[in-house]
Amino acid sequence: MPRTLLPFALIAAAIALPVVTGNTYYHHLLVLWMLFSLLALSLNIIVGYIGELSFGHAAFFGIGAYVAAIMGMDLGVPGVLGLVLAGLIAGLFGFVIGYVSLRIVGPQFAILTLGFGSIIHTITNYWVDLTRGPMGISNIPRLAFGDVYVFTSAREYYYLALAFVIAFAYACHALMASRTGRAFIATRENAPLAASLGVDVFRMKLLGFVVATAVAGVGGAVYAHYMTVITPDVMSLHYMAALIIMVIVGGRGTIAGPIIGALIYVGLLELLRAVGPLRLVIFAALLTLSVIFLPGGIVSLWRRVFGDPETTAAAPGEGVGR
Amino acid sequence: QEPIRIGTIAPLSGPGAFDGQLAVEGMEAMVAIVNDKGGILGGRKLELVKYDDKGNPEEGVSAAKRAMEQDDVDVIVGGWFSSVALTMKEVTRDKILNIMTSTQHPNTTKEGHKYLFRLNATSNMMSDTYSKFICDKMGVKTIAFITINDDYGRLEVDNYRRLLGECGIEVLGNEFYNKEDTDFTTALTKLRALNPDAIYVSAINTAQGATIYRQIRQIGYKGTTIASAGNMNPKLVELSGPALEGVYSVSLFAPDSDNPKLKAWVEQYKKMFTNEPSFIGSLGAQAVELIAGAMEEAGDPRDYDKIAAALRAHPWDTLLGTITFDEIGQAMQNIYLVQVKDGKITSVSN
Amino acid sequence: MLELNDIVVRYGRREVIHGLSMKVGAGEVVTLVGSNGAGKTTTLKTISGLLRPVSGTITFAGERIDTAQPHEIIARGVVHVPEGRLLFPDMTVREHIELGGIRAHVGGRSHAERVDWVHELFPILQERRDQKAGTLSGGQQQMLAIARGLMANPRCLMLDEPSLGLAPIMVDLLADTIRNLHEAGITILLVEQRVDLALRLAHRGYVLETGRIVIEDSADVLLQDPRVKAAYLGA
Amino acid sequence: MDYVVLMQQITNGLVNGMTYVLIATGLTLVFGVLHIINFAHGEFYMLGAFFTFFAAQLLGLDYISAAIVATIGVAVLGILANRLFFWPLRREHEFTVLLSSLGLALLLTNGGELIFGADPKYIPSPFADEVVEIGQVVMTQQRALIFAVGAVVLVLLYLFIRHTSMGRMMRATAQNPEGAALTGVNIRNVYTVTFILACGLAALAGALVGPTSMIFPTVGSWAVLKGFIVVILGGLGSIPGALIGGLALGVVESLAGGYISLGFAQAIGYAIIIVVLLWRPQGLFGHARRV
Amino acid sequence: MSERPILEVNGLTKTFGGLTAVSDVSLTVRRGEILGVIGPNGAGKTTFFNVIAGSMPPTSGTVIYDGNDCTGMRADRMARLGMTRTFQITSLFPSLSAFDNVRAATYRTGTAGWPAALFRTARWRREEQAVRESAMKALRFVELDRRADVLADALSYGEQRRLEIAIALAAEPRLLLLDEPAAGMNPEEGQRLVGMIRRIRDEGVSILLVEHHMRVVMGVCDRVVVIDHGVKIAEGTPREVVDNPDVIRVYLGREAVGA
Ligand SMILES: Nc1ncnc2c1ncn2[C@@H]1O[C@H](COP(=O)(O)OP(=O)(O)OP(=O)(O)O)[C@@H](O)[C@H]1O
Ligand SMILES: Nc1ncnc2c1ncn2[C@@H]1O[C@H](COP(=O)(O)OP(=O)(O)OP(=O)(O)O)[C@@H](O)[C@H]1O
Ligand SMILES: [Mg+2]
Ligand SMILES: [Mg+2]
Repeated sequence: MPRTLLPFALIAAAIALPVVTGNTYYHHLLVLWMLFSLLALSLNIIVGYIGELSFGHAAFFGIGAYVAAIMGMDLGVPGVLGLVLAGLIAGLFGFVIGYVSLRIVGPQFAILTLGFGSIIHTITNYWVDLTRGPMGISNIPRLAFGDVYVFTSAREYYYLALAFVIAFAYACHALMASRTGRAFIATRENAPLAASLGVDVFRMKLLGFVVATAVAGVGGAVYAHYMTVITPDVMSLHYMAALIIMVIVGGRGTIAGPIIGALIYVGLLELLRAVGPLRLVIFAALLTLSVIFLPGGIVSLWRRVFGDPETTAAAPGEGVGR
Repeated sequence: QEPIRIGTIAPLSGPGAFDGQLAVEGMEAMVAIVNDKGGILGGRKLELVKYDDKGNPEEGVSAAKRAMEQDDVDVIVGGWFSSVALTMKEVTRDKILNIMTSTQHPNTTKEGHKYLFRLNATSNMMSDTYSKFICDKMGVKTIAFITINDDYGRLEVDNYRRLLGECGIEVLGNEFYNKEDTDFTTALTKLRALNPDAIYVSAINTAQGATIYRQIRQIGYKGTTIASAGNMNPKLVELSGPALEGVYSVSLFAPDSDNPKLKAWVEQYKKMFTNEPSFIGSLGAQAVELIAGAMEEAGDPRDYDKIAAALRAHPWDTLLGTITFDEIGQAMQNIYLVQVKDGKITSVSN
Repeated sequence: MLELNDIVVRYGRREVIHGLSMKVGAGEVVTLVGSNGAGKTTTLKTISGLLRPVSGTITFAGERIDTAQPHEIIARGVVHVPEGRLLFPDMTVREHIELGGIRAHVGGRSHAERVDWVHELFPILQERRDQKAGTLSGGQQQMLAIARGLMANPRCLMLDEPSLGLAPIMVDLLADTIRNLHEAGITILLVEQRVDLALRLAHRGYVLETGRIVIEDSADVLLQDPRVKAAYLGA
Repeated sequence: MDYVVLMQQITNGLVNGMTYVLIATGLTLVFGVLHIINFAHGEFYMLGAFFTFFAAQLLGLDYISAAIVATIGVAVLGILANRLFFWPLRREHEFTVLLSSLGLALLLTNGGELIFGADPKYIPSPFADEVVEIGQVVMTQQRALIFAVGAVVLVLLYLFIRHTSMGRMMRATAQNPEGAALTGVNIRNVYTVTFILACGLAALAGALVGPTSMIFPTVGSWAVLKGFIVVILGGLGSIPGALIGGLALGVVESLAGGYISLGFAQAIGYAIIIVVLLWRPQGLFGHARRV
Repeated sequence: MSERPILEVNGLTKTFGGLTAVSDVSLTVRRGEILGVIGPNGAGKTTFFNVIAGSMPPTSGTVIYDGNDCTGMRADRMARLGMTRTFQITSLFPSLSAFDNVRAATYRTGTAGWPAALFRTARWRREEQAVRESAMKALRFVELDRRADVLADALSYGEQRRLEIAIALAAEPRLLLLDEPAAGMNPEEGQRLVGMIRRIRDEGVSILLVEHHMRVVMGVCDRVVVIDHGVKIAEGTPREVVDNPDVIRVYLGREAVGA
């Protein structure tokens, strides 16, 4: 059955990629792609599965990065433990913030996350004693398993990030195949109905939010060790927008979508370096065109081409005031 | 013959785009001058390869990696924003000649990487010179600061508190603003209430600077305004209008100097671009000048040990005057006092 | 008066109406019968301009309306009281009634007269005029939807399951109203799951199955038709 | 700090707040009527400022005429933006539309950078440096103008929405577009009018605020964020909410900056929003959302 | 029946501002019984459901479900205790297929969570298989099995109504609250619905039914309660109720009640 073999083929291809090219710059791009994939997948839990918009996701990414950096440098915590702590602490922040905000839904929730995210950003900027303020932290040690193994090259970080992405993607896949996953989707689609079927809507949302933020924290930690430098910019709106773009352009609520979205984001911006000053203009134009012509994201192409017309709905209200 | 390729990494979009543009233009003008003279190393021309760092450290790292590993440039010029410079220096460390231009953060050259050089004075060096002038000549007894909230701004405040305190000027207060702020009336109202003889404005961003100078007058402050070191440029003067008349600053760049190299560059610049030649552009030009000179002396664009040795070996005569580098790659050059007179930046002899 | 000619309608790529033709004469009451998913609602939506037919023509009073937009169609007097009511949950009953008249067909009763009329028909609406539509009970919402449609001063009224959610006593009232409207000369196209009721009210009926008309006859004949009896009336 | 300084800070806050109000009102309209989170709204503010600048420079108009021309020009652009970016997506998921607006925002900022140049610009206004004194409180005429025009425009807009049938049609469309269409509302007109108003307001804000600081192509991103906060604070789709929310935010930021810490002023602003939303999720003037 | 009733409501009152939607209503549903609730539009039937099912808190009164006081308990907890409801205004998971709609409804009865799915344990596989089967069974029950892959949004109104019943069934309730299930069905379909409801009851589910189709009410209810203006005005067998002159006056009108 080729359908079930496809993921394995893709994984094999992903493992082969850095071997195909020896150019370390491409390796760098691959690392960025995988890290963004991990982040986009985690944001996808919020955007795609529980159906809320988070403008604060970059802040959790940043928390993870700072935790890893500060633990590693000031406290001498070994790298691997740092990764775990980064995830835990980001998840803890996620829990607290989610706990107070998830009672609120829709645009209001999005703004709450924006507010919390900005406060975290501001604190990072100002708590100079802890975070070194706007100039950030540099010379972060490389990730290491004690003295046994140190991740140094881009290729190693690529494999590390890839492993995380595969593990997390599989976890998402398993989630969607479980009753918990169905409860997520039910919550997203129709919360009152979900509640009437026994789903504790708030708990589901909180669970999703915490998992997403914890994974973002781990992603941030890997990022910090890889780049060896971080600044409060990792929490900026720039990344917030980038992550949202990846998830939606790729296809929210799917597993392939965010990964493809991250590829497009990293790859397209790279390709467009060729056009010089027009780079971002063309990027923006392509972005909007893709949204207008593929509102369901890149993955919806698949459905469009191979989908069964009998089973798909036209958007409700088809033809209103056409 | 193959050109020598200079990778230049600057903010070309986003809030820092204008400064990035000025810098790149400065370099272009100097490249044109060098190439008109027939290039270097027996006729090899210089070529700029431009990268946009958007003022963002991560983009800066990506750009540096691309320049080195994909485009295989011969040298990297960058570092307009300190945060970008601090990250980028780790990527280029000991691999490629990297000339940092306007970053004033001391840490950029703190560890002294083998191939890393910085042209601008550090903010410490600037404040040493500037504070003497403020103490001796300006006749102010009390002062307040409005400062950008980043390490550069924080450092400035620390330095001046100490230096001005030593000569008996009382520092009444300081307000930090953020790099995205567009309105400063709240901060300025607060400072005005302290009634200082002078307000020192630390602003690296031209747009923010101009807004602050204008708003200082608009809130009805009548005392002296002092502009931070290294941040006076013609655009700022134009935008600030009368608010900047008579205001002092210090700079490595004295536009009215009669250094022939500078004149040639200014002339070339005006031929090629509509912007006024600026300090930030002159630093870019100086970087190109030094690269050309040092490569010529080393005889090989890729022998970074030789090039670095050449740069450290002796003083260089450039468009900004004489420059020497110390062991950690930090430049020493003349710091001028400048003042805005009749809408022109003019140097003041002390 | 209303004439559909060989219309084909799709949702996305899926075709649900396959060449449907029907006629509603001036002043006539016609009913469209069909089981769930047959395409009744789709047909009405196409007439009122919410959907655009892929091919075929729709004319009303001699003019093509298949390319017109909903607000233009309603201005000509073709009014659709939709399935599912489509009310504005945060707007009050009064606002619905006023909005109903924004593009009313001119002629006949004045706006004020129509307001009085619908209040007379459904007194509860006057009583609850400042209640938000979203908090009305199901049946009250249905009344409001009908009232909103009547405010547009219809020449041709299309009712999609108007009895939905109404108590028996209200269904009687609805039947009386439909008769009154008919007497006032209004053309009526009725889609109703209470097929027995619909056929008693209508002159003629069409039976729709999976997007095609399969039977067309006078209401009395259909009431007796064994196929109709078995499929729709329940033995 | 004394009384005069306090009054001065409150005045500063009110004027800044009025800027937020002008931006937020357009945003709240698009948000409330069309359920669109329009990230590009700030770019129309930016365009308003730049159009004013170029109208003054290239057409030689005086400041007031230039501002009017710019407002109208951007309103027309709003029609275009609607046709190309929002109308075609009206039936898509709100996140999709959000992304489209994000794309439009990027397009306008970067396109603006390319066309207008990256250098900051200054819109000359005869009112910019003239100071009016009210007691011991000082402010420039320009800032007084922002406040006055803002107040007048808002009242007009409120009357328009409350007392014309367009206003009612907008609300109907907001709640059920299909039902509105069946009631005879021309949905396309509602979209167009909403965008004309929203973009016009944003542009007006840009034209008015422009002379108080420098303008550059990225000013929009700042504006849209402030706008969002005010919209949510005041309550989605509520014009009085935008007014009170905007003024409140301006004053809070100004007082927090004046008496606590300027660097944290923004964060304090956010903190207040969080508190307000946790207390009243629908915002100060909003209605609870029914599903 | 000497058994404890499945549901016991005492003096339930619910007001909205000045409006009393439900006023001091008491009733009991016995195990295995189908109890009909009828009354004019706006009588307070849906509100009554909302309060019992935990969608809104009562103003006063108590709800005793299966011997436990559940007054004011949250909807999801009530559902986990085995009380499932349908909504008068169609409520589905719009962008999921009919099959997935029903699968989502099996949440309550499942036990194998995410970790089980992660390791693909035998229990998880068994449970998933069971979920699929019971979902298909529920769809077959409402005759939507051939529409299993269609998105809920793309179903016609009548089909959506039946899907709702399938959802409620898949949750395997012990007490099922049905709010106008026959709305949007023609008389023939109404007859089939009667059959379905009976079969549900035969599986041991107690049912509380709000309905305006008198044929359905007459066809399945063991007892009927009549509410008007929030007040219970009659109670008895279907026959007794339809012959009650008050009920005829406020509710039935002249419609002939053929059984
Ligand atoms: N938005 C949509 N997208 C795709 N298909 C749809 C959509 N709406 C309806 N359909 C399909 O079109 C067909 C006709 O539906 P329609 O709503 O017209 O039926 P109907 O006759 O009104 O049925 P009912 O009596 O249940 O209301 C059905 O098969 C339905 O699944
Ligand atoms: N949230 C609310 N706010 C104010 N009034 C409400 C609210 N919800 C319901 N009502 C009112 O309470 C009364 C009872 O409504 P309910 O929906 O329970 O009626 P119902 O018996 O289900 O009627 P129907 O048969 O028409 O569905 C109605 O008059 C309704 O308008
Ligand atoms: Mg229908
Ligand atoms: Mg009801």
